Amino acid sequence: MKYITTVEGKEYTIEVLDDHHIILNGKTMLVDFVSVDGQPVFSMIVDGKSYEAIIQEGEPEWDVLLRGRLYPALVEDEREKRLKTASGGAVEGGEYQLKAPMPGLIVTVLVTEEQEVTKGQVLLILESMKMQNELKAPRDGIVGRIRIKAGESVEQKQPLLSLH
Amino acid sequence: MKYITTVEGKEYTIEVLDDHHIILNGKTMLVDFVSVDGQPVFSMIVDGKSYEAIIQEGEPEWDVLLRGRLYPALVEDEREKRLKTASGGAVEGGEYQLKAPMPGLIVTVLVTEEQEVTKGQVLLILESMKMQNELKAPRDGIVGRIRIKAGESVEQKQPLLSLH
Amino acid sequence: MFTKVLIANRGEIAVRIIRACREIGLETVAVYSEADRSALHVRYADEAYLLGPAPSRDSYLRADKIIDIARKSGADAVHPGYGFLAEREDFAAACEDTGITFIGPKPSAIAAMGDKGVARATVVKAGVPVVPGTEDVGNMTDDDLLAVAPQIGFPLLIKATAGGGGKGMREVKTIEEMPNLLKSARREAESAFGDGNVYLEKLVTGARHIEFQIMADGKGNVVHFGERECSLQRRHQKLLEEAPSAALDDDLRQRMGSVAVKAAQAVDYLNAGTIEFLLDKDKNFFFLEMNTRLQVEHPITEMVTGIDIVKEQIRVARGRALSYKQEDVKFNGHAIECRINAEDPYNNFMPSTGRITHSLIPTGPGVRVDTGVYPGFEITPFYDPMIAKLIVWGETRAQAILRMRRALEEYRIVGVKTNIPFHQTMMDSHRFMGGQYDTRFVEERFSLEEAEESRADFGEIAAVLATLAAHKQTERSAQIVQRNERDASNWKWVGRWERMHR
Amino acid sequence: MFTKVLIANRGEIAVRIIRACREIGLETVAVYSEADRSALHVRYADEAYLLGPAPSRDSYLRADKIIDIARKSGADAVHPGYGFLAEREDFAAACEDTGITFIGPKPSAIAAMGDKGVARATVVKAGVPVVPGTEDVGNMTDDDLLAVAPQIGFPLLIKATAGGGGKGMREVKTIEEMPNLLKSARREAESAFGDGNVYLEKLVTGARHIEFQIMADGKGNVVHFGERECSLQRRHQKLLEEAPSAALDDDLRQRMGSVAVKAAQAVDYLNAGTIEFLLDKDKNFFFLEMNTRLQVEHPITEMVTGIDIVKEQIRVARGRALSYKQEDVKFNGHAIECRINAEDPYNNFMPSTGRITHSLIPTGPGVRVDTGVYPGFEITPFYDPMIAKLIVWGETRAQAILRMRRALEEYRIVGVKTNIPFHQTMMDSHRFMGGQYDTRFVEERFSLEEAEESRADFGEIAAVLATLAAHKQTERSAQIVQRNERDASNWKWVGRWERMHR
Repeated sequence: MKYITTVEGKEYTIEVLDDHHIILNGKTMLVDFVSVDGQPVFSMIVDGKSYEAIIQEGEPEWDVLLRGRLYPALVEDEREKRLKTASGGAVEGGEYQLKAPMPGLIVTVLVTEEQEVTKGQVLLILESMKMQNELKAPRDGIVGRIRIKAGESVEQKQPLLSLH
Repeated sequence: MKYITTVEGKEYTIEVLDDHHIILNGKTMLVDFVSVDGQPVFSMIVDGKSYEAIIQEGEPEWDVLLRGRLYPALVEDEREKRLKTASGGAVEGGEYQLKAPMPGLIVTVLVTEEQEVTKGQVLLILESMKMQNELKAPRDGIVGRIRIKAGESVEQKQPLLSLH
Repeated sequence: MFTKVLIANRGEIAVRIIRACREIGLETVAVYSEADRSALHVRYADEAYLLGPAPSRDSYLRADKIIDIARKSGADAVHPGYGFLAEREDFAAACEDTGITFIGPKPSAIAAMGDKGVARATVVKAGVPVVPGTEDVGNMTDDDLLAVAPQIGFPLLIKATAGGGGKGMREVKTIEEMPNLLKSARREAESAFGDGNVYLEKLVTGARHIEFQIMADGKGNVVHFGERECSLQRRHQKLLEEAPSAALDDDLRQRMGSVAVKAAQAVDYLNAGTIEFLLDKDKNFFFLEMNTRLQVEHPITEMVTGIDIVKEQIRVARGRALSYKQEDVKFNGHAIECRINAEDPYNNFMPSTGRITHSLIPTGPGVRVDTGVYPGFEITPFYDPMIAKLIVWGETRAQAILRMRRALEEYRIVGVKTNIPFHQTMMDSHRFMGGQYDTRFVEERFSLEEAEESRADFGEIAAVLATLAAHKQTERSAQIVQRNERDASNWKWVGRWERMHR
Repeated sequence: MFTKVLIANRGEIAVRIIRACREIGLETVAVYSEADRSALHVRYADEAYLLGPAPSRDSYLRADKIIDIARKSGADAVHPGYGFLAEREDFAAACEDTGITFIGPKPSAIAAMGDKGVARATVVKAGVPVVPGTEDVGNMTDDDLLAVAPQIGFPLLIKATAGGGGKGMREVKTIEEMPNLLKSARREAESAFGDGNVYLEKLVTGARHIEFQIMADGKGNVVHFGERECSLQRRHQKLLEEAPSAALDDDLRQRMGSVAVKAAQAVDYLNAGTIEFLLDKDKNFFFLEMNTRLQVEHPITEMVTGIDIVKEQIRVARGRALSYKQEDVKFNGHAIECRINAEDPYNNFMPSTGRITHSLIPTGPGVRVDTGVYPGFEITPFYDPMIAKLIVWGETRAQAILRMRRALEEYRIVGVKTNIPFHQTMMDSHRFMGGQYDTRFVEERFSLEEAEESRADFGEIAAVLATLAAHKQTERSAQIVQRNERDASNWKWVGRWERMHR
């Protein structure tokens, strides 16, 4: 399998040959990659160097927490990526769903439906773990349907409002 | 379900009514018994007292490690126990199989087939973890078949010799 | 002398207190909410009683139930820890009324210091310098506060009268934004302390937050155990503390320590307490408030003095004299505490909940971890996000920083996101290493993303790791599909059956 | 000055050394056997190289491979830890020949002290008292030893010349049993050290095993860091150590310390070492042997002196002077170490292997755990059964004991059996509490079963716990059967199909 993986704007072509060999940007490497206790903690020894990282699947990137630093990595199947590029890339914009990042209580909703908002604007306040957390607009847009109101308890990942 | 459980020579009649109630020697008790992280570590709160124990199934007893002390507990279904008692109790003696308590290397076998041995007599020496461990006769008897010889590696629970 | 202590708290501090009791030979009684049945404090205590549902107001804030449980279980003392009921004089008074020793100050001292307005007035009378702000007032209305604000001057701080931990605190730059900020501060204070009262205080810029641990017995002895540097804060929440402070020399330490003792004496203080000061750039210091309880960050003081503060609290509560006179208190080396919070440093420090599936605690020389969590434990949204305190000691500040670095690198928690990367980046920051920071450093001059860019880059390794993890997952799902295909053999069975019956 | 250290060891001591290197800023290289791919020392090191199959002789004893790896990886120093190659002068010499710093004494000192016969002769010349035994001899045959034995007198000890850790040690009561014991001692020594040579030593009864930590730099400074009491042994394996010893007063400590320093000077010693003494009932002390390496129990000395011994080792190996003069070494409080072994205290301390499925480490004030294992790690039969060291510090011995009690009670390891209950029983023993014990205490006057009977009895609770666990299991298996019945639905499918086709 051949992958194109993007980390911090840099693309790496990585072909997985077998359990112990990869080709990284044309160079064959011996890698020893194991999961620790079946957890998303992985130990890798490559060229004698020992690395350990917590690796978790995000959307759409994989989060690699390595030596105190987070590296979001986009891993794409080379063939898929080529097809996508040929078709003109992913569709930008579209509707954005704001979901509750954790369970909690809606303290205030600071916007109304059809209101125009700018990136970074606070949309609502969610109380969780005794803290009031501001949920902000990830981009400019217009508020669509608001599905909750102040005083309501919400579950993690519950849709709160949409932005279009 | 009604059980008769024997710990250190004492018999306890314990009826499990539901998830939170038992009758211990005729007295109904409220118990809160949970496993910690799906492990054989159990937390029990009874009458406000908090206990935690590592409980593992042995043969035939359950090993309860509680506050730094091991309590082997024989748990028997009341009906079964009554039947067994009626039939005259378990058969004593019979053949004893000495199994390797851990993987290791047989250093020496100190007995021969058909030899008479007494309780506590060293039968063979098993090296494991850099230590030479003496495996002793659990009772008087006559050595039956010896299945291993010095220099051989053995797996855990591998039968080594029998005693009759 | 009491022999059984009820710990009216949860999490790491409940565990900390149970440990002290056990090491003294006192019996312990835990209380817990429905969410905490398998919490460490319940597992470690001799006795444990259910309080109620998960929300604090239905469990850990139920003073009435807690006193009932103490009575029922025969506990003759209560340790409140920090937060929850720790600074509620009515709770302390109710304990006393029931004949239960409250391990902490007298209700009158909690009242005097717990109401920040009264506290300021009290210490001013004793000659202790304070930050300019609203004086001598209890329940000021928004109108009162808006009227007083221009006299104090902007920027200023709205602070909860019953407050602590940055809850109900708001920074105000102009009078225009003040009404809204008052509203949200009162709302947060109400929700955190059940008391929406607030007061105002001038914002001292470029200041350090320095606090002194004091300890008083009932025999007239008041001793300080030195200072803690607590300037590294975010949203008025402390993130990292160290002892001693790089900003103090022996002379200043002695002067501030004497003032701290004086402030405690002003309210006839008993047991452990903390005097918080602001120290400005010119080394002027101002009394901020007194925390009339054990502090989260007490372990760093324990590391540099060798004194077990919780054991001293119990000793004093049992009516005995302090084990140390001021001249017995010696400082040795340097200690740092990193608060490990279940929050995502890469997403605006949003709290993170979930089940801890894996945990590897750093150990070895000079490392102490105070925690209430373990693999299998569920982090719920009901309580504070602080799940552990990582404390290190070193012979020098530099050695403590290096040790903290290696300890943070060893620490693994999987299941919730934590701020460990934030602390790792801080330990690599030159400003932090130089000890050059004030209370605004984290928010104004420290960016995790920027700071990370100056650190060693393992982008290529991360790419390989992510690719291999993704590849493994693809392979695994392929295998599951194959197995399902094998298992979905009903149709094969049916086929065989049909052939048999042909 | 070297900058990259290869750690020629595994387990907790490899982790301990990696931590020290990291805190100094040195790079680390781990080596590992096939059984140790996921061991903590491999995970924590900057680099890691495979040595070979699991058995020590194919991996951690492969001096040639280790030196190759050091060369290949650019490691310019090697720390041998304890055991394995730590006391092999040929390995130390090979390092030197390759231009790699050996963090330890010079080969000549290892040779002089490593051969227990030569060691005795050397220190006798320097005026140090020794236990009577075979003198000045290297490779004595069984016949030689049998001839000499009656002159020494019985009971006596057979000890491995290359020995340590009680391996290859046998106690002999009569000349008749000696030939067989010689055979088994040689066999064990051969297997442990690759050297079957043994010597004889009079058995001093009622004695305590007291050892002194010494440290020497290349500038002529030799300093001792006080004593460790190591009398609690089983089969000549230390189980529990404490510092200071209840048997020493300041005067005796000073006298024994000076002799220890003299013994080290006799072999022109460099780096860390330990002088072992026997102290008889009349407070006479005899040199036993010198361990020319870091000792398992070094942390208790670290806890009472505040000195990081491994960092000092590195410092001295880098050619610098010791950080401490004798008068700088101060003792504070009391420390105890319990060795946590994977073995079954209820079955003759038989080693226990398996995968650790759950682990909860005690933490909090005054507690240190040095370990190389974690949940998910497999304990194999190839190496030493010691999986962790639990070390506590207290202001007094009594406080240390109470703290150790609570720490042991908190410690959970599931997956292998451990000797934690043994230590818990010991902490409750009156003889131990009184400090009244010698090297024969564990084997001759301490029975786990008897000691347990005098402790609080929770038989009834244990009965309830066992019954509920058994009941839970019965219920669970009943459910599995039910689910299987539901899932074994092929026949239903077949039935339906048949009906459809009817």
